[in-house]
Amino acid sequence: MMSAGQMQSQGESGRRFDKLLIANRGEIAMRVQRACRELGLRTVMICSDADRDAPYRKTADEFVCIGPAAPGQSYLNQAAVLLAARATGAGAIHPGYGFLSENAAFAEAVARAGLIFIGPPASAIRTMGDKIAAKRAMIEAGVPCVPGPDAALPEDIRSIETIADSIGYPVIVKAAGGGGGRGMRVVHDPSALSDAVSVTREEARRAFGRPDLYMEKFLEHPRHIEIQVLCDEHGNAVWLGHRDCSMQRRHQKVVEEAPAPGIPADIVAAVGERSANACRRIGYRGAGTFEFLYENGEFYFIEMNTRLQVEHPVTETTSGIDIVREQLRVAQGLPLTISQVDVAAHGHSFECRINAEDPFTFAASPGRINAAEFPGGPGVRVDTHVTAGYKVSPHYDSLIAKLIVHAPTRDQAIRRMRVALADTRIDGISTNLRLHQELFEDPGFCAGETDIHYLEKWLGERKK
Amino acid sequence: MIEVLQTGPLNTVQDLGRFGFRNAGVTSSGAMDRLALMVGNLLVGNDEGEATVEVQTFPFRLRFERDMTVAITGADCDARLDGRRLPPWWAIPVSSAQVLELETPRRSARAYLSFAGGIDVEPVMGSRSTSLRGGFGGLDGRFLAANDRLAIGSISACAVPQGGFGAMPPETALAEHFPASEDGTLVVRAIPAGEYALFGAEAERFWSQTWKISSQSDRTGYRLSGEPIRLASPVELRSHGVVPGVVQMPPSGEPIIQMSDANTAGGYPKIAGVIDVDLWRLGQARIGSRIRFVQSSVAEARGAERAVQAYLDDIRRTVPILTQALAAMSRR
Amino acid sequence: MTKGRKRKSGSLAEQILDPATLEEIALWLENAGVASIEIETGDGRLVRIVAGEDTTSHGAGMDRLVLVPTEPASVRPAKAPIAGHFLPVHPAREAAEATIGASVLPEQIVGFVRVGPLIMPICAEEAGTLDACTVESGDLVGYGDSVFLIEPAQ
Amino acid sequence: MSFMQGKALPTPATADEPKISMIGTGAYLIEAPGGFDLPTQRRIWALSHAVETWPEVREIVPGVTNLLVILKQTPEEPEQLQARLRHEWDCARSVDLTGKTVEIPVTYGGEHATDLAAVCDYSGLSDREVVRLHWQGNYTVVALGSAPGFGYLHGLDPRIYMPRKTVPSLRMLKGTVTIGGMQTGVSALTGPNGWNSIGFAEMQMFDPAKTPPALLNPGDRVRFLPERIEL
Repeated sequence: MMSAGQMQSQGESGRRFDKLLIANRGEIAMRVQRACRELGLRTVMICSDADRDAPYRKTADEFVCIGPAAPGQSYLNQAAVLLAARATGAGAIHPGYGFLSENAAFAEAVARAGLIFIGPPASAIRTMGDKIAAKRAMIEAGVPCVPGPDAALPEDIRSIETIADSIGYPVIVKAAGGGGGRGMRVVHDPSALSDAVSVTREEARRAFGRPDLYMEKFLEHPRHIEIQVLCDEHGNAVWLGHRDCSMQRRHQKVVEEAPAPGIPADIVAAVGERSANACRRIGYRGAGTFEFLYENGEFYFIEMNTRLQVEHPVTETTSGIDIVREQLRVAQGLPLTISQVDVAAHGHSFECRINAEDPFTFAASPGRINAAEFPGGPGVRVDTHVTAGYKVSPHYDSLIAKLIVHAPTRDQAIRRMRVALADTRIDGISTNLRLHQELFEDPGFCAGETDIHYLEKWLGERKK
Repeated sequence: MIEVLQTGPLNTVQDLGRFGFRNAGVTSSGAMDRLALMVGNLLVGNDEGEATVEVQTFPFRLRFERDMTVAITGADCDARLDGRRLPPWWAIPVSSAQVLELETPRRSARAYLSFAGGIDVEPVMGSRSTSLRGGFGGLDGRFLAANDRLAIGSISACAVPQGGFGAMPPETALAEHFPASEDGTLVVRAIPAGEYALFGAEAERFWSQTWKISSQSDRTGYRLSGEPIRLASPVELRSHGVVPGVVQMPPSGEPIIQMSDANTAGGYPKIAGVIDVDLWRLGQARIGSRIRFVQSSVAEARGAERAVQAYLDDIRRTVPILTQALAAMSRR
Repeated sequence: MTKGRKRKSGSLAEQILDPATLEEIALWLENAGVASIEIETGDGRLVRIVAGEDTTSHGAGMDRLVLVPTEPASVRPAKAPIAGHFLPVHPAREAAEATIGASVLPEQIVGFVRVGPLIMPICAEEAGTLDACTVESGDLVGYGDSVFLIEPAQ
Repeated sequence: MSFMQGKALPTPATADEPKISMIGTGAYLIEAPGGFDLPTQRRIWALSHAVETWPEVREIVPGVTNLLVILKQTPEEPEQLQARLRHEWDCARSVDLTGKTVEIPVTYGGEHATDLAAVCDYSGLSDREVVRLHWQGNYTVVALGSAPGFGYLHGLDPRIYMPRKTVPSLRMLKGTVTIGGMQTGVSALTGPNGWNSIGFAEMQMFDPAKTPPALLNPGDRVRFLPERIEL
């Protein structure tokens, strides 16, 4: 059985693959397609019954429907994706983000089929998908983590109390299998610990099938800071600067920016170096993101995303590096085109996620887009797959466009985004454009350095 | 269980053959078209070597006594399931009491019926193949008769889609790795064997002429008729082991190709040996049809073997992916 | 005119065309001075869209979307069950399982899709006459793509 | 199937080197140089034992001063394999298999001995003489083959060598004691047979249900016990 990393067979072109299947939809499918076309790679794009009219079908070399609209029957149907690759003779699969992008079993199945998975080895996906294993790997690599043991909590409450004391309150108790805000509880003082542990354990047992819990320090006002990395299979790993993704609603990012304002360069550089180092240690390959909480000048690792991120464009515009292009080159076995000394951050970038949703209730708003106008001009980038006449399907996430601006300073970038938002028009469905317009007028947000609770609080106040 | 409703003679239970007893005089037996047997088994989710029914006399009819999955590979015998026409090289779920019928194929000689779980007859010396000559293996060492019932093994359900699915036939999938037939003459690749040199200039006619498979041909061997090829002086050899594919030249000067039920030992001069990877095609050659030998090499044979292996591996790998994909699509 | 009126969940209207599209088409019709238009949908059904005030016997308040009854029968597709390459004839056979103009039975195989080393059947869903093949041999077809058109039996 | 006949000539390649030839792509026949004698046969057995353990070998079939090696698959390097076989032959030392002695009770003459008269004619001996020379012999199983469990027995008195029949018996019973050329044996299957029948043995030479299924093994000694003589 060969893993993608061991695949050394190369086609006539001297490349490992000449044709790539894009196992995703929407703007990211289009984004990856463009990178392939620039590199002279042929593209196979798949779709579900709901996406038969996707605009990127015209520019794909091959475009084929693989199943019904429901994601489980199409985009998440691993076997159907593999068969489509088999039928079309694609040599590699790019999973985009979401769907199968962080599925270790899928990455393995791709390799087993003799194809290349555009992403890290399955083992890395698996390690990073397990919170405790990931934390252990980071501690070994010297990446700062949230204080707390890198092992499941013992059964005995006395020992748990001792652990909590050593971390210092407040602490958070989390289910090992949980995520996205589920299966976790904040404990502010020792008297509440016992109840929190037993309730969370029961929840973990029921919801995730395993009762393992772990505990770490609870940060009250952290920011969500990310470090983008790129690695090749020749031992090169670079970090491409950092992003601030603190503007979140229910753990969903709304606005991202790069670089994160107000963080001293030397602190970021130290963490960036260690992140790149961690990649070398675990044999990471391709693009990845280290997610940190940042509070009082300290970084605390929370998880690693072993894939391309929605917000990768803010890093691309500030670093000048085409991350998808690098991903594809790395998968071909080529070395990175850049080394750490070449990496610089120029200016400031914002990304607004335009979602088909009600700007107040956030209820999804599928339907037909009657008219769509997007902004342009210097420093404006729009990543979207929608045009007038496009029908937003209720089956998938509601992201319809990403507005990205780039300007020499943060203030200039804010002004550029205001104009970009004003120049955007999407009719026929509701979108969160208005929310973005309001946010970019909010003094708190414009001042920067807001924490991860800021948006929720702001929304709460807005309702009143 | 399956029940044989109608059968001609000489239809037997066969697997890939019985190995390890040739030195005790036990012929290997096994399917004449091993590739068809393996593909059939892979389609129904079996290991490639499970026991199947080799059908070489038609019509053949059987009734299923429980729900199961069956594959029909090899010769296209216009299979019908309760009257509904099935494509060749096809696997399909069947229900209890359904009847499968096979008609005389227009091309090729033998069809294979593989059942998910395999035919559960007692293995003899490590194989379920019928040795008609030895009177053991398969169903009591004999060929099938009407009213015979065969037990089918159990296997964890392999979700073959309702309308069935099939494999690309090897003739198509492997076309570039096998010589094309010439005006209906099967081209068989062979390598000169031990006594080839003794035939001198006569040997040329072995390759150049077209041989007809005589009516005195069966699973043991094919007798070929054509312009005889004779040795300058008769030669008798000490008895030695032989294998399927050996082309012997008896005093009559008309070659004999030993097939699946090949004798274990022989002493006729050997002019050539058919390369192993071409035997399945020979196994599908019909009495009365014509063949021509072309000289091959080990390297060429290895190339074809690798292609066959890749074809089988591809089927083995793709069958579960296809069934999973379809299962996921039908899940709500 | 009924505006933005939602039909009952699961009604055919929802499955075929959404209200926004209907509104727009109706507007075009009105502007073009056309009273109604019939559209054949992917699954072989006919939809009649009537411009302006509803003039059919359905009476006021009815949707402008009218499902034309299935007789005379409209053409139904035989769809590819999975993504792969279209094979009109089984590779081991010389003739197609059903030729254009032949009558077919429900579940009868009318063509094939090749997926690597495997073959899936394309089946007729109901009895009828094989009317047309809409793709070329060897073409890449996707799940649910219409490959044949079948004129249903009366 | 043809077997040693008095006048037949083998086809040795050289006088002292074994001949190695291929049958198809997966079987190699090694033929020992020189005549048929027990020392050569013992060297073949030694070679068999050595080659049997090679991982690429599926089956070995020792014959009369030869060995057929059947591989699991076509070798990538056939020349190298031939060289290894030759080397193994060079290293093979004559081994005497510590075989068992099998005693086979025989009814000589009678209804199954349809060729006894012909043997008498050919040898010029009386039927009693032929039978005595047969049961007095000490036989060694040289090889098994031709039918399940059939052993080619070496040690026949040259006075009763008898060529195979030109017209085989169509239905010779399993258990018939026969002479073919310089060999003797007990037929293992009922069917056509070109050897000369001189008696009958009840003993089962092969039982597919037993492990091993064949009664005889190469190297075994065989003695025939004249249970009855019906002349």
